[in-house]
Amino acid sequence: MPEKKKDLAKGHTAFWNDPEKRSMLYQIIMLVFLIICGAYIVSNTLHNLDSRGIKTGFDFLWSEAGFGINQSLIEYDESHSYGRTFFVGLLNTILVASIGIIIATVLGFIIGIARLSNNWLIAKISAVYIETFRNIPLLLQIFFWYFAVLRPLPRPKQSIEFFDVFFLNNRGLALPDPNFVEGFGWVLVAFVLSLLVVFGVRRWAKVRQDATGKSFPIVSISLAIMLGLPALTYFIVGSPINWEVPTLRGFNYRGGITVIPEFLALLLALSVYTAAFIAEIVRSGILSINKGQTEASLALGLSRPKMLKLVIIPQAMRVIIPPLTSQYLNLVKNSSLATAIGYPDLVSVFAGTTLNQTGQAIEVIAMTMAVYLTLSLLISLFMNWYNKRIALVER
Amino acid sequence: ASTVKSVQKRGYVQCGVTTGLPGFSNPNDKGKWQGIDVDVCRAVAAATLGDANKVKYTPLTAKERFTALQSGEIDVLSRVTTWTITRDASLGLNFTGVTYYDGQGFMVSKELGVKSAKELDGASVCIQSGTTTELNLADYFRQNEMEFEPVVFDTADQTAKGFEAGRCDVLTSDQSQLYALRIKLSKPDKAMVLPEVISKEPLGPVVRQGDDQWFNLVKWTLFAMVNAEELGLTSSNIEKEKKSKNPEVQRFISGEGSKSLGISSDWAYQIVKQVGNYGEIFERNVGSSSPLKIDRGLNKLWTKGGIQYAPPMR
Amino acid sequence: MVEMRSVNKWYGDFHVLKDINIMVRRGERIVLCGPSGSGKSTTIRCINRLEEHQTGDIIVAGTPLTNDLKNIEVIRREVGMVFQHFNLFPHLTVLENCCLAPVWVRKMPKKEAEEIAMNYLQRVKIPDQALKYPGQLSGGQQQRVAIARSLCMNPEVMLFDEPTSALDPEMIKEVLDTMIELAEDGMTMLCVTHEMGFAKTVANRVVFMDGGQIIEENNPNEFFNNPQSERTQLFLSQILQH
Amino acid sequence: MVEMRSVNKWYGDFHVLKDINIMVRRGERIVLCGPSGSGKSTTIRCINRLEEHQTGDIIVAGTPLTNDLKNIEVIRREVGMVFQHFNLFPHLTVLENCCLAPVWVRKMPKKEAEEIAMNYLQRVKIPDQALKYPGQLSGGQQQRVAIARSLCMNPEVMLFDEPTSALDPEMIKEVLDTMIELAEDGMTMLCVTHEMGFAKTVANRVVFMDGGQIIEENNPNEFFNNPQSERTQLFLSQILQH
Amino acid sequence: MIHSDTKLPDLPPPRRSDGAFGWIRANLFSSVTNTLLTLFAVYLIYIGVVPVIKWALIDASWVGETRDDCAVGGACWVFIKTRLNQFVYGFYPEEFYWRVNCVFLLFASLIALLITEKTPNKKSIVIFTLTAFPVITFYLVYGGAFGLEVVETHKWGGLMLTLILAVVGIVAALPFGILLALGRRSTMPVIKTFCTLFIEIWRGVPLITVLFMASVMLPLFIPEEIVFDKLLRALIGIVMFQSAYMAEVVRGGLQAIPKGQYEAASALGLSYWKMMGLIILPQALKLMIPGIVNTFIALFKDTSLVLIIGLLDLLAIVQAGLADAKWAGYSVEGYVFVGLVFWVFCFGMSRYSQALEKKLDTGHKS
Ligand SMILES: Nc1ncnc2c1ncn2[C@@H]1O[C@H](COP(=O)(O)OP(=O)(O)OP(=O)(O)O)[C@@H](O)[C@H]1O
Ligand SMILES: Nc1ncnc2c1ncn2[C@@H]1O[C@H](COP(=O)(O)OP(=O)(O)OP(=O)(O)O)[C@@H](O)[C@H]1O
Ligand SMILES: [Mg+2]
Ligand SMILES: [Mg+2]
Repeated sequence: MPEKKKDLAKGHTAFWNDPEKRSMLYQIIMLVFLIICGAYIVSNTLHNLDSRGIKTGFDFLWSEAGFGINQSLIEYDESHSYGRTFFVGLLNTILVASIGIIIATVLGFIIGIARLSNNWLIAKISAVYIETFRNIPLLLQIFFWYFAVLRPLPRPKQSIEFFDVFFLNNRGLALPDPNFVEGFGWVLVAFVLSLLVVFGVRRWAKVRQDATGKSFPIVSISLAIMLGLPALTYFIVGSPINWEVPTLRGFNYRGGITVIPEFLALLLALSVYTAAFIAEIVRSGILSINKGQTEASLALGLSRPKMLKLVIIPQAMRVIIPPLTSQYLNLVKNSSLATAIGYPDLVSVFAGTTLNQTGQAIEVIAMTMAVYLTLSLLISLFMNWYNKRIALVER
Repeated sequence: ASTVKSVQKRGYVQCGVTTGLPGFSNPNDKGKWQGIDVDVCRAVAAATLGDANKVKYTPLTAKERFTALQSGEIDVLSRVTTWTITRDASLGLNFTGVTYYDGQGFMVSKELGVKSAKELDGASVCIQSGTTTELNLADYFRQNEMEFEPVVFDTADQTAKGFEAGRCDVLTSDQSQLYALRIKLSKPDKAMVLPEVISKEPLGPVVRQGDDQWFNLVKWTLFAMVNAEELGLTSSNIEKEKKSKNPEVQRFISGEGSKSLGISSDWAYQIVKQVGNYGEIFERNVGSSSPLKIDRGLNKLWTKGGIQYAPPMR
Repeated sequence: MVEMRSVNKWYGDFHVLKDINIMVRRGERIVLCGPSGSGKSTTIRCINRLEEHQTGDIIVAGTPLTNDLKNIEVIRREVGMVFQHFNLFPHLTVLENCCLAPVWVRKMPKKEAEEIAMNYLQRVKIPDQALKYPGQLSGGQQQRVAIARSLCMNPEVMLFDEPTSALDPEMIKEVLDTMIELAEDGMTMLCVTHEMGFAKTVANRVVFMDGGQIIEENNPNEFFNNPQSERTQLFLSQILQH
Repeated sequence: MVEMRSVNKWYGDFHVLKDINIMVRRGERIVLCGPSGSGKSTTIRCINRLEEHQTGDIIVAGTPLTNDLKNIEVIRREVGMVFQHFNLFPHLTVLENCCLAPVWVRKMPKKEAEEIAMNYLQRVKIPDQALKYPGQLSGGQQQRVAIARSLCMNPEVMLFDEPTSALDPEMIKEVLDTMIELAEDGMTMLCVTHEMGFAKTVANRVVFMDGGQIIEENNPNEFFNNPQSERTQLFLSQILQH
Repeated sequence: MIHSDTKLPDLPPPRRSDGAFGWIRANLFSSVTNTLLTLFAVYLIYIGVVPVIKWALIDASWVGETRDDCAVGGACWVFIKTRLNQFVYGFYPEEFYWRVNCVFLLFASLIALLITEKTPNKKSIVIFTLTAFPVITFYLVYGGAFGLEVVETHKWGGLMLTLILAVVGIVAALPFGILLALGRRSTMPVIKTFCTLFIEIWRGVPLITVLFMASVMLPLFIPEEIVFDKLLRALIGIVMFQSAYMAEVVRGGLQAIPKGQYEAASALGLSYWKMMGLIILPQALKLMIPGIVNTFIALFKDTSLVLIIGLLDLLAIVQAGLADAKWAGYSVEGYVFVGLVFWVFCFGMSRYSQALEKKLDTGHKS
């Protein structure tokens, strides 16, 4: 370490003209200002809460909610607590957001690449897709999809059936629900075993390709093993799953799992909307890659799909990831528009019904915002980590 | 701070209403608000400011309404709100009275062939979020050991649209609202309201706790309207009745209690003159002279077999 | 090996290549030179269809270059190309750069491809850099990797488009040396360059282009010492002044 | 005019300037040279506080350079600086570039500032470009504008940081000519440059730096013909080879 | 050997011997996959576009006053036509439409002036747009001065409200955004932390919760005596939210300014604020315009969320119109209309920003 003697003529410097002291002063002023503002808001709020006799605190989380929710990933009925409605809503938000992210990404990449296709029609259709969905408010699209999904679907009595076990109607898509009984363990074992086998086969195929250059239909064989082995066991053990097939009783299909139309509509709207943005990001990412890379790949004889896969996309990812991250964040935040069509997400269930029944706006909104902040933070962290990883490969 | 004072200083009453429910609060083609709840607001304005038009309406969804009142965004919430103990006791709110005695019912499509709510096992039910109906519904089905799927919407409109689109078999809400929503359907005749009433739904205006003067003012605005009907005072005859010898009418017109309420002494007169008595309001908005054609039922005066009853003004 | 017969090409309305006739026989080494914008790059880029010509025939290793994708594929496999700006793939190591095409285009076993790659890297004298990324190499080293990468496909012809013009003087030499070695091994080469020393050393013929046409074509000796056309003389006087 | 007394500076742990002592008297012209990374830029950037030094004293026109913002302001007003990359303000015309500081720092009326600016533009021989934007000028013209811009503040000292190294050869001359004229008019100058011709012509003294230290300081004659230190000799031999 | 010492003539390019057919072959059927893709695309167009055109144009009804004038099976644009005024002006009193029209006109001409290349004196127009124009707009639309009658904000609605929300949102967010961005780049830890936190928090929460807070919770945080208009509160929410996004745009612009500009400015003796105001921001703002336009597009679309807090923007007022029993069942027309209006605005703006980006791109290289 160099020995750092702080410099000369300190005594002469007027306090106001010393940049360090000056910045200290600014910061103190800022801090004081913030504290005063904070205190002012807090005292006003406390006074207002008090003078209006509004209850505060988080006790309400443990009292009975008393209202129903039509989609819950965890067990829930009216007798559960408000605290549980929080988790029901949270999980529903996470469900729609995570599936939405996956679909939007896949769709966005396909369309972004199609936008650059040398098939004129495909390129134009992609452009129209992008320009249409990007420039219309999401809320409107959600309404659109909701009614577009609902309108053509029949009432439960006239459901569209597939194989007598799937039923599609305007109450949603009813699927069989697996109930596991004794002996199912073997199927699980078989599944794990098939995974191991697949792993082995892949290793072997890679070694073989490296050695002989012959490629091996890995994907189809793996799929066959992964599905076949457990299925075989399943029948050998004697069908240890009781499929609870939904049946029409009264007004609706009961039993089984139902995917509600609100979910479908929201999911469609979110993915279609976000995919338009992702497509643009992918396109500009690909275009940002130096033309020389394309030429070099072509000169080496790579075909267009291989060039995209091996040369262009890996490099474009570096440009794509940061804006892609903010699209993911937008999608998560936009999922809160669920409330417009009554999909029971966090905002609808917790910041909606629960807030209204308990009247504790500050607590509820604070919790809700904290959730979104946390989700945003987690996504950012993950994407930054991923970006670092691919950036490292690049260097 | 005194709400009466600040309303007078401001020059208008801030009134929370629905986002659109015919008969109760609904903007017409021209954006002018109409309905029972709206007339209550107008009456409050007539009493406080002497001009029924000095009201600023804030359309609120069911979810927003209490927060809006608590926060002071509105002075009075007149928005088909059911009086319950939790709301009265723990939300920091005070119910001022009952403008409409209602009960929760069900509307179904006639095609279903359902005649009673007891047949609704397994039905999907459209419902507006953040209402007592949401809670009653759960109770009712639990009590009758039936299952249901709640389909929750933000506004009455959306609920009706969901019902119409076939998203649910049943729409549940207060009976009055069912009638109001029914006329909004594109084919109102295809839907019917089931006979069962599964709850008590006394609807009335709400104010914040902690300002008794304002509380009294709104409360007595309601009573004045009921009393006016009892006394036979209407918007058309009150001018004449100013000269009436009836001491009760005299007390009414001379505005008993105006001092302590902090308002001008012709407050009751202004209410009736500009807005009308309870009966007029009812008939005009939801009764026989409206598209809803709801029977007065429980909302008749106590003298006529109903339970609308106001304390005397003396 | 490569034959261009009255090839014409337009960019929009701009006539870039006018009636180009070039014949490269197996093992021949042709140097293409001419002032900037004369269409040299365009000419050799037409050969492996990085640009499309409009009229005339191009035949490479017996395969005519048509719109047929199959033919284009065959030709690209037989023709290696080295660019001015190297165009290495920055996200792959040097070895991966070299193996990419053999593995994915020639469907070669990876092992074998790597062996071949190391072999060529040895030949361009940078076997020790095999596991580095292109960004970590100097320009001269990168260009040598680019040459090795092309050689790995075992091409019949190599095209060079000003391979040394983006390099610092010290590095030019190492790349030229590599190219000279390649020429000595009998590789068929078509080379755009302004390195007249190189032309003199290895070229069988020098082709001079200007304004999109071939002005003069001769063996290096004649070309440099006894240029026929005025334009060639002018060009040479400018070049040699340096 | 400018005095640096045992100035030391660190970037983090890296000791860039080691005990620098330079004395520039009024009217003197000093040239600073040395290999890349030797700390020349850092030295002159310390003088007008674009970098902060950690120990030692810098005194400019009688004002000590301390943390005191008033002093820094005074010094910056008295010191003009010309950068390698001109750093003209691209959104302002040449004239506006020149008037900006006089108007906003010296609070001069706009009319007067423009007169002065035109005067200096005349002196650097580009009065006719006054209403153009920097982007429309050649590099040499831009650098002359940059000089005029500094002169408009009527500085006591001018600092130059390799003013010609980003220019094409033809343009170097026009800038050097401008600088020589300035020197002849008696401007105090401290100049980082590798133009040894310039140093020989105008410098009173040449200061040679390496590794953050001053190695040698002498009049140009002695410096070029009779360098004392080995490192200077090495450096000069490299420079003069060009 | 000399090939030809004379310069060959420049010939015109050959006409494509195969004409349109050749183009189709090259662009649509150049390979098997390409052909399949083309067929797929044609199928998509067939199932997607044909019915829409039939519904929206061929079978549609355009004239009339009531729903009886509408044919079944086609779109009923009569509904839109009869309510168009409401969709544009909300419940703004009819006799004062001219006031809003004046603002529209002024706004349109300012925009036209600003986006045309050759407008002289652009700087003063920008300043006018950012300062005087909002004041004029306020007094024209709201009234309360110069003998204009006050029109309460709750009567505002429709497209007019949408535009007001978006324009005010973006204009007011700009200065805050600049301050926040400068703060985030500051070396003072307290200020830097505060700005970073502020930006990240606002960017991390959904706009509808922000609007909810602004519309019904804000009064909880301030003394009872202070009352804000509901619209104003929604605007405060939007501006806070937007300034966080704007700050990021500004930061991007600031980062694009080379360090030399800062150094040259300080070397000339300019103080921090003068340097920012005279040198850095003018350059950065130019670079930021595409970013600002993009933010504006996002905001413009997001204004539709005010529907959730009961303001009658374009989408909300159309929905309110749909609730009218007289017109029940024409929701598709309503939504399509709203979608189209939003689309036209957003598409226009995004085209503008793309063109600008391209221009800046080339402008930088030269
Ligand atoms: N994509 C293009 N579109 C239009 N004109 C082009 C295109 N590419 C090249 N040109 C023009 O075609 C002419 C020939 O270009 P080419 O690159 O073949 O020249 P060159 O002889 O290789 O020159 P250099 O020595 O500068 O590389 C030039 O005038 C150039 O401007
Ligand atoms: N901001 C900085 N942080 C850390 N080190 C720096 C910084 N700026 C410069 N240096 C280092 O300080 C040393 C001196 O830099 P300086 O720019 O003064 O050299 P120079 O003599 O002007 O060289 P050149 O001739 O290349 O301009 C160099 O080693 C450089 O890498
Ligand atoms: Mg070329
Ligand atoms: Mg330097």
